[in-house]
Amino acid sequence: MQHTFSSPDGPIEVTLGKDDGAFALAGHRAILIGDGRLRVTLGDGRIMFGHVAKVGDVWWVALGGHTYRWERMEAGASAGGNEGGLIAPMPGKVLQVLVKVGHTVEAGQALMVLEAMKMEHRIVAPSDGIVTMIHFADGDQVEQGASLLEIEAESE
Amino acid sequence: MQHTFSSPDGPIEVTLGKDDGAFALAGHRAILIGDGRLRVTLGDGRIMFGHVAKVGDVWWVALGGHTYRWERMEAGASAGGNEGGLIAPMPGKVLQVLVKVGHTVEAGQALMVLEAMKMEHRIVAPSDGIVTMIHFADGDQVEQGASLLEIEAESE
Amino acid sequence: MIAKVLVANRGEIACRILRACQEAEIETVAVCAPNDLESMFVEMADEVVVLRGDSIGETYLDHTQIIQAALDTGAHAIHPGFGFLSERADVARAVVDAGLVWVGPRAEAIEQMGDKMTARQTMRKAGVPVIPGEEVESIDEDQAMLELEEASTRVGYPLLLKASSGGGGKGMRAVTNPSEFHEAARAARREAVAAFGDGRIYIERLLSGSKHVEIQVLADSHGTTIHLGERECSVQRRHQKVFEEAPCATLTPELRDAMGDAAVAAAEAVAYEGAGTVEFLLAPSGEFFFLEMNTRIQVEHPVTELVTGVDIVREQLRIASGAPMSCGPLNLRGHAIEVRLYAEDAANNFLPAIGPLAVFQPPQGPGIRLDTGVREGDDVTPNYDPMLAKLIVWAPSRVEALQRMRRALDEFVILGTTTNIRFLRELCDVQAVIEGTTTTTTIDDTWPNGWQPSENQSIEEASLLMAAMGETLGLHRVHRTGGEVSGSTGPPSPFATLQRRYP
Amino acid sequence: MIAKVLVANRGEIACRILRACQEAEIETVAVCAPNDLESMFVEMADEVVVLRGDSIGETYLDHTQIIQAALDTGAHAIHPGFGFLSERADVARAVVDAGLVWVGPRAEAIEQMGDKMTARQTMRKAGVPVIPGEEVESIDEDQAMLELEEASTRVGYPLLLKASSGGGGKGMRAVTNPSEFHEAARAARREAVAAFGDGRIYIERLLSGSKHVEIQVLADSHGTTIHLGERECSVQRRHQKVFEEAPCATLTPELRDAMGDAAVAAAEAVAYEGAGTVEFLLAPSGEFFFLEMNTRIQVEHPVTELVTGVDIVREQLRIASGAPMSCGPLNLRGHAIEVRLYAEDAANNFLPAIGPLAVFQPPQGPGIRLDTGVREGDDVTPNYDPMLAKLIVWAPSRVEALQRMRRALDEFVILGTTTNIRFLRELCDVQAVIEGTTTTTTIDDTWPNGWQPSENQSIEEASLLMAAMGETLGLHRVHRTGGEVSGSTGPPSPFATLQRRYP
Repeated sequence: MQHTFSSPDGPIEVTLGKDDGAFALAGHRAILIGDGRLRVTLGDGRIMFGHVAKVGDVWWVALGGHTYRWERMEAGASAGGNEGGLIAPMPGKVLQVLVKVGHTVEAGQALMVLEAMKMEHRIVAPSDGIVTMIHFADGDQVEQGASLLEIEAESE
Repeated sequence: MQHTFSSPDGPIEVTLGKDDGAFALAGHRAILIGDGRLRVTLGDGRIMFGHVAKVGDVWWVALGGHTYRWERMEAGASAGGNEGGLIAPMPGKVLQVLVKVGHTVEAGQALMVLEAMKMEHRIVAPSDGIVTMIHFADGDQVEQGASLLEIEAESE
Repeated sequence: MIAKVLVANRGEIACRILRACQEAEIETVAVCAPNDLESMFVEMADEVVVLRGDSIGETYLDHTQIIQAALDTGAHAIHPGFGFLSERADVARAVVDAGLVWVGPRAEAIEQMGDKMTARQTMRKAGVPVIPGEEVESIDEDQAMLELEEASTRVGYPLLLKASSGGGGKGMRAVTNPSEFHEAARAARREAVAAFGDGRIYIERLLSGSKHVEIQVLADSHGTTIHLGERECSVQRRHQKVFEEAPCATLTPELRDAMGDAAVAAAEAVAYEGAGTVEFLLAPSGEFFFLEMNTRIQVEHPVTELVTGVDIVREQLRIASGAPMSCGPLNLRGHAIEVRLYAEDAANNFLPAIGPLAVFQPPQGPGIRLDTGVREGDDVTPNYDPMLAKLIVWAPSRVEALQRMRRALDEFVILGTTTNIRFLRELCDVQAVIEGTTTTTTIDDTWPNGWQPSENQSIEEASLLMAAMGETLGLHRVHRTGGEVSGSTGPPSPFATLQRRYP
Repeated sequence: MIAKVLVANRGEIACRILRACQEAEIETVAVCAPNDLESMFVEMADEVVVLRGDSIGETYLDHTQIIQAALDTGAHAIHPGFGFLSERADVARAVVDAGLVWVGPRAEAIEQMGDKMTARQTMRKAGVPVIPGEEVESIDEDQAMLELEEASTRVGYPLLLKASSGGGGKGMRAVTNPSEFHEAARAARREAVAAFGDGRIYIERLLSGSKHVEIQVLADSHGTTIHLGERECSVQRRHQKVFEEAPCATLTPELRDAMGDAAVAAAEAVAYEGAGTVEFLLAPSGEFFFLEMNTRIQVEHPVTELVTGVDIVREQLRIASGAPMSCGPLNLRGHAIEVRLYAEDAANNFLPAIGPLAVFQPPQGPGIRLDTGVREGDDVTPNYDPMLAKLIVWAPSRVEALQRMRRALDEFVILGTTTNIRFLRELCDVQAVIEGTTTTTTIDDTWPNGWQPSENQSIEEASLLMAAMGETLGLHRVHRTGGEVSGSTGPPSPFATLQRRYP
């Protein structure tokens, strides 16, 4: 009962325990009570009820007014080859590419403007680095999940 | 695609047809559009949306503000041996048996009083006839589906 | 200040109270019987205490266990909802004796209203009209007959003769004309003596064609007692309300004032505190008579909330905490209707039904409120009351409210358990309901031989098409089940770890 | 009389209008693009016409096709909802020319309000305050500077200098103090000439710290024009409203009257008929200025419906059919708040999101209204606006409404698509929202570097426990799909029969 989920900070390995009929993790306990509904007893004793649903490889979890999205990874797999790659979050059109290959960019800097759902969206750099590849030009259509451009972190 | 459903008046045999991608019956057409949701075009051209769900052997159908309950029968089976038998509709306690074996009863006449869910319920004769068997006495507990008493139709 | 409330109830009213507490930023404790552990109301509470016992008597009616649960969890108050312990003066007293707050009136007020004869006397003294009636106790036949005739002229016609110690209709006689009185009275006495060995007769005015109209009152500990207008609940089946509305379609503002004043007088007569309902019979003559006072929140309170804009449960919490009520002057607006959705077979003598709620899709959109304690996937069991939900609509006018109710009922889909939805939908088309001229006998008058759904051959045929398609296409919609806790991939590790591997 | 209405819209507003028609016992026709055939609004109509075409332009914006659909189905009127065709004067005219009723104002009124300069002039003439501003066209530098200084004293401080032909912030200068004016004006002119080759400057009063307050008006063909009080919609992100309420927390009755009168005057100035909204900027000084008039039903109309008790869509239908409106005098009661639920990643620059609504469980209970066009199992696609639903609450007071909104958002569960629910929930805890002192810059002021959800380590850990349990127990909650029409048990018989065998 070991599972690996991806997170923005890297993979998270989870090994479930069992405690008096309930599953347990990090002091919290939970049991299944219905279709995707679970009763959770937090480490501090609070009882909460939450929901889970799986869509593709992603477990969606609602608990205490928060929603989490945990993508399941094959156990032991690396975080994947997307480090530095910037993925189109939805289908759309490239309105403007704001950087060129070789540019040094700062975390948060806008790299590209996409148009989708009749709105403009900025693709921003997730970290400082140098632009190494740009896969699309102004006016191109992009599919959801397409790699838009790549950034290499500067030597640390 | 032949199915048999039971109804209070006897079995109903249904043979589905196909018409331009839709299923058809008696001039009405329907297609599946979602999880248990169907789009129905009635013979008079009206379009309606309905729901189906199966619980045990029973198909529940909601359409146009009406709800139907169609119990599936094995094709070719008879209407079952319950003719004349009166079945406990829910678990409860027999408060009072109002008839005796050999009594002549009229359709609608109260035969037994059950208590369930803190309310009294009268079991009434479905047709004219003679009481041939009584399976429970005052104070007995009955399970849902138990045969309570039996009535034989008078010679027609 | 009340910072934590234990809700001593279940189902939709528990959900209603728990939501009100949550909004008021009050912590909550639910209590539940073991067979209710997966019910919706349990999920809404911050804490749950599972009561020991199997029957209702051993769980929801065991006030000792419930008071202990409140003390154990540090709750400051107990809200009893309706039913169960809500009108038990002894429980109200035990709660207060335990140092807790009872969200309801004082035990004395419950007692004074709980005993019907005491209540009748208290109301008379307070100047609230009660159904005219007199008891004749004389044993001597001639003397009794004389007194009965005298009493009959004071009570007025039509009247009802009842055996004082009777029940079940024995010894009961309706008399519409004074010329019939003598013979009817003799017969009633004979039957009463034969059946009960007791010839005492009670004469009461017969109020046929009456409406059931009730007034919501609120009283706080700062000396303010107000009424929130009326509800009409005439449409009943076996004294069970199924269709309730506010305001009453035929009430004049003058009559509303008079009934409201009477209800406030009734509450003040017993030094009432909290929310309560004074029930009246409203005769076709325009006379109204006190029936009883319900010393608790009532099932049909939402219609009053929608037309007055007062959150009655929230006011109960305010009043119980010693604060003044927050309502301004009565401001009635629009029209509200509530119907009670039951798991029952309306076409078969309203027999309660059970089963899974395989599909439970309430209507949405403007002017609709649903108070329920169930959700899709739940099982309806025979353990508790078969009420599934209250569907309440509000609209600017009565006509529009009824139109909205029709729309809402048409949108509501429940599959897997037989319900009275179709009955309620067809009730909306009954002439007396459309005209607002309903009385307590409307259902029996409309369907003297029991209700049957209207037939619609096309739709029935299409439903067979749909069932057959379901079977052909294998649309086995999963009836969701709880599933087992046991894992399927080998025994779990005893060591639970959460390890983050950062690159 | 209008007996049949075609709704030329989709999604939640189509559902809203279709329900209103159904309640009014009006037959309905929906039009939909081929990719909308399985959307909820299609199921609510009596008839559906599938529009030919792929893009929005070829379908929902193709008024020729839509008018033809109305004629083909025998509809008497077209309701445009909001967006799409709703503010197209040419379409309103084409509808009327085709012999149909346009549920909205006359084409002339749409035109007069649609052109912003014309609207500004019309409002000035009607005595409605507009944002003070003047254009200076002189080319000669000295002459222009002289005129600019004179204009600045008339407009008042603080003020904004804008390049008349500009955009994107170029040539724009905020000036708070007259001593800074000269230098700022020269710089603005230089930039304007450099950027656009056009030195014309527009001076406008800078209304920082303003609220967006709008007045709902209703006008019928019998000469009655009324207002239904205000809505405050200051909380905006990129000029997109996300949190709307009625009444405005800081508006005095005097100011409400003044703004209401101004809105009625605005409507009367263009002989308005139907429902419309006059938008104002309300400055901290208490001065208010006309922004624009929306000549249609508005997204946030439900908050006005809840506090006034007026069913605005139903009134639109009444007015369009030539009947007088049914509203009585303005009766504001309680407080209503609406939030807009979007499929978007609020933590990632509010990027629109897509995906299946694997779980879609709205909150229930008192005081909650949900206007939505989606249901569990639907897919959110990039084809249309990402608004999933409007969640609206009403409560007796603003404090209670905000408490209720928190409760409702906490109850709302949506899984499978990223939404802004958490953002909305945390918005309810922002000090300016709690105090009612929101302005059009509240979101940017609160989260200058973008919003991130508050962290809660325990709950995050427990969510990992839950995901891991889901994986371990194989809780593969079925994402429901439409399924194929093809049968699985051999080719169907060409002969469809329905045979009843009675014993």
